[in-house]
Amino acid sequence: MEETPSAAPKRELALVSHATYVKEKALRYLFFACAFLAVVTVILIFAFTTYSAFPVFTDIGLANFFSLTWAPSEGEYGIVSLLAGSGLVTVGALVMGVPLGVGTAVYLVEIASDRVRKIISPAVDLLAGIPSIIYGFFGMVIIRPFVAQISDGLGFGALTAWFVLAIMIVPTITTLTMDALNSIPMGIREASYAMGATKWQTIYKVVLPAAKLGIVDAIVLGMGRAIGETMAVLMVVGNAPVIPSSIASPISTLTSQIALDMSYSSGLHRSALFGMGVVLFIISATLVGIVRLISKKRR
Amino acid sequence: MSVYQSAPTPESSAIIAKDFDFWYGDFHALTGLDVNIARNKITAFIGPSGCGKSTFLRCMNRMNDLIEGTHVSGSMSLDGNNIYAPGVDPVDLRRRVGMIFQQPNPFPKSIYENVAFGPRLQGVTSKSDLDDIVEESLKRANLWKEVSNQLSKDGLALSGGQQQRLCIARVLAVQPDVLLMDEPCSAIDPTSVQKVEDLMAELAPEMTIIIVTHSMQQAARISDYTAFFLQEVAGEPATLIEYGQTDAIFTSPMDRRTEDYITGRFG
Amino acid sequence: MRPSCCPGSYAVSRRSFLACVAAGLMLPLTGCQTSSSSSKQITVAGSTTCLPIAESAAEGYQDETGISVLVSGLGSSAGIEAVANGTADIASSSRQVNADEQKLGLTEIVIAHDGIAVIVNTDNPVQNLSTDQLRDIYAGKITNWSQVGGDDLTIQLVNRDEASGTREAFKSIVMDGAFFDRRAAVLSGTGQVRDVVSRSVGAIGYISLGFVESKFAETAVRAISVNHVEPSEKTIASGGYPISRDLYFYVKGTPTPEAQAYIDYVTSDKMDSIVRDAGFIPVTDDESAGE
Amino acid sequence: MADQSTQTDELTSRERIKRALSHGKAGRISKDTSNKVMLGVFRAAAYITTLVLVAIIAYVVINGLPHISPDFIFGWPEGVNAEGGIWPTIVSTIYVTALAMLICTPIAVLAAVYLAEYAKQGRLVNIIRYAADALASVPSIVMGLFGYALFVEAMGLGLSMLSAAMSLALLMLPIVMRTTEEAIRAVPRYIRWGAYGLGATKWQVVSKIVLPSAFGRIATGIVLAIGRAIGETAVVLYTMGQAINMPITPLDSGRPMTVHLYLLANDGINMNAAYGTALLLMIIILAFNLFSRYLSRRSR
Repeated sequence: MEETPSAAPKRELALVSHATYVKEKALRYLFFACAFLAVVTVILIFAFTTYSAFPVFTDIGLANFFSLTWAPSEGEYGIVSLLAGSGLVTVGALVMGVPLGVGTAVYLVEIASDRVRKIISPAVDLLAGIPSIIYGFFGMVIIRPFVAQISDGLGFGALTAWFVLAIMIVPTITTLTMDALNSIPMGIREASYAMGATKWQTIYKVVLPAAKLGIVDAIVLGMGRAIGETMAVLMVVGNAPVIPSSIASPISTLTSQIALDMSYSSGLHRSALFGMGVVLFIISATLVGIVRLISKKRR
Repeated sequence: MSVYQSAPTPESSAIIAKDFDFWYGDFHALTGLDVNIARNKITAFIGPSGCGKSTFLRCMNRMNDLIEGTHVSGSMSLDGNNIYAPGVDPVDLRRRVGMIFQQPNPFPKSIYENVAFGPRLQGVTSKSDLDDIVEESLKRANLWKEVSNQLSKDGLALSGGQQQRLCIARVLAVQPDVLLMDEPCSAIDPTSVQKVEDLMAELAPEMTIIIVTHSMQQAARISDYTAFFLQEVAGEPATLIEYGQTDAIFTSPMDRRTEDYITGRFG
Repeated sequence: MRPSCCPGSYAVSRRSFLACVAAGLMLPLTGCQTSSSSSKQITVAGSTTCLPIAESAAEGYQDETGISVLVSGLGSSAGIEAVANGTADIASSSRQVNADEQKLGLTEIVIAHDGIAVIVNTDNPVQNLSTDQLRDIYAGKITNWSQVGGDDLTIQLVNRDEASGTREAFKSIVMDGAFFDRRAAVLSGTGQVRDVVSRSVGAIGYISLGFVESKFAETAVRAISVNHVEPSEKTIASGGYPISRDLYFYVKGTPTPEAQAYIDYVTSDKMDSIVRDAGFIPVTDDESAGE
Repeated sequence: MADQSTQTDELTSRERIKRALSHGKAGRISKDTSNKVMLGVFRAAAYITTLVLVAIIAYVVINGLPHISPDFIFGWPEGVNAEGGIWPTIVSTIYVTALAMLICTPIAVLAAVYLAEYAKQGRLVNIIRYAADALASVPSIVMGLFGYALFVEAMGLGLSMLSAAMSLALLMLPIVMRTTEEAIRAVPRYIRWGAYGLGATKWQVVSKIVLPSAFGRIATGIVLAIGRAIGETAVVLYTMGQAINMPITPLDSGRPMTVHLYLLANDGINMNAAYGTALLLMIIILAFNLFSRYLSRRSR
């Protein structure tokens, strides 16, 4: 039946008016713009801080910028001692925070009874929300005097910062590790128990290896938070921009030095601070890159 | 009040349950079970879903202990000693009583590591011993020809049927005396079902096999003895209705409820 | 994002949520205590040391004239920079303008005298230090109390942050060109320096004389004499005590009438008790007018 | 191995496994003790964590509670060491957080709508996701620097609520984006197909069907982000100024509670006010987090 009313059906189909079609298109671009804003912001942050830090490349010179001594009043803008400070503080925080965080998560997911889990895990969740300024305050008022007692120093320094940062990143690492452990199907644990494995053997032979990548994610994010922390570190670290003689003597870090000097710095000193901001930005962006690589492997 | 048709004698039984009751917290799940499981034979548990047949199976390797608040009464003995006696460590029990689950659950490790898991638990460390055990177990699970050249491949990358046979190989690697199978074939493709059933027939002479199954044809096909469980009233504990040789149960059931079930009138 | 149809069960959570956001917004607009912020608001930025004087004066001035004074304490250098680029009317500073700040052509007004007391832990036997010894200590050349007649204890240096005028004054009077030891702990608050020194026997720090005895803190520190001169209101006013400095207001060009009125208020006798309360030595009327 | 000897092979293979198994030697420490010890270690870790975190809260509550009084909450700081209340700092905190959320929420929700509904999962979407993650992990001091350089100086907004709010909004953007996207994806497909079936345009489906039913979880994400924004210090330290002031217009500066706590703690003189501020801050944030848990439970 070859002849069909070819023209007619086409007309009826144009029910949606041209205006709505344009509106839909416009909305689509609006939404895209909102989503793309995140990209624009990241680029803007990098561009702006680098622009403000430009004198580092021209006047200060990278050699001076990556030298050891930080003494703006004497024209020395070396950030290596601050980088070392940040590294020392972060590594120490991870050494204390990771076992505690992962241990707590394993306990809550694998070992704790339902009643205990219902009490502790929401508590840890809530405590992940406590702002770092309160951890810094607690560190300054309790931990610093305590460290001052046990060491002959003033109580400022890497050791105090470790306690504060470890306490701060434990809730983050715990919640993320719990997510990783919960993503392991129960069947695998049952299979292990059915093979006559004890709970501990099931944990370290089956569950932890299976959740390994998720736990690495949690640790890297915890590290990101420790490196990026400013106020808590500023209040307990002592702000001495040197390589410390002991873990109980004052040191300084990138973030705390920026926060300390920002209000009164000017000229080259300010550009050096922005330079440090760029370094911090690059470190945090690389950490995110590592996490995304891991999550790709996990899938 | 259970009906028995030429059920196995205690002497010829590997597992003997006497007046066995089971509770999930205060929910009374199973009551008055007196069952003798024949040694080195295949016993099938059938019954409508929720009649406690899986729960009873999981009591035999005390997997239910993992669930909080469960407790039992009466006795269940394996080769003469009561497995619920105070001194018994469920971990040791589970090393002699292997279990296969409804959903194939190989470890997210290589095929080799999956099978070597059990022996490593029992302290086998030398590579040559492990290689031997892995090869022999995979052969006995009729999986060796399909995976012999890719032992380092991830266990999860296998097909459903292959994964289930890998789980069986993993259990065989520790030479259990008893093999519990909780609806092993309900989640795998038909051709693999056939392979698993043939495998069970091969293993039967050396170990006691108990299989929980939904399909009565499977029970009739492969089992020597069949037990029919039923929860007559919702909320009341389930119990054993009839237990005996498979062909007797399926051709001439003595209890009307068994007859109704196997003729498909309910459940 | 106007959700038009709202199926029953979500209505409650949405209403409670919108109520919470609305409440958050309404609060600031009906803030009960807002005095009428007339356009003639004065901004005072600068030294943390002057903060107490500037803030209490602001309250007194605000009660009298109704003009609100905005006081922030980011450090003397920040204040001077703010008044230079016009973001603040008055800069408070606990140090004199340095070389390149003088080019800004700011007029200087002394609002109080202040002695910088060198404080040590009460258990530290050292009673006196000369300015030279102080310089070598803070430059890191002397590192043990036994070198200055104390016990065998490493000296724990406590320094102020570079934004603080107290540090600038200490640096110009005592250090005289030498650089501070960079291993010293740098603290950005007077009270914290005091608290830290009171807890460590080997610690040494410097704060305004007024903060040595604080009615707030239970902890105790002891001010030592410098070149055998005890820091007191008398020795500071007479200039005998070597480490003393004045507190200043700086303005750019001629201040606005309100700003000038506020400055006169600060240097008036009404403020003397508050200045003393804050631990400084008030300026007598003729003195401030003279400079 | 030849077929006809499978029977003997069968035995030998079983025996071979039995022989190999017999070589297994018991470990140095028995499996039970190692099991008990390690479970104890994990339990200890959990108890230490809980203990430390409860100690912090208890310490702040014990020291802060005596100073919480109506005039502490609604009074103005006076005198040399900010005795009296912290009302202006509370208002500043609420003001800047509300402003930040007003800026951030529409953008974040619409961005999430794009990612969940409109975007085809190509390279571009990956870049957007990576940027959102990078934005979420930017150290707060760097966001503060950026806010200072862009909003305070370049755009000439000066130290004000607006500069601080915009910096905070950028920090909150990824959090609200992620939770909103998850909320939208959680809306079952068949709900959308019903509406498409009736000839609704994409935006009609999104605005009339998807967003309303995902509203509970979106609200949860927003409330969570508010809780995070209230606790921020480094971002607002240099974008909001530090003068104690009651902000009215968005261009007014002010001192938020977090900066007030920092300055009080640093001055180390009026510690009572510091404890009081810390406790109030914690109460507000825990209230928001509990509210978001309540919302997420109701909407599931």
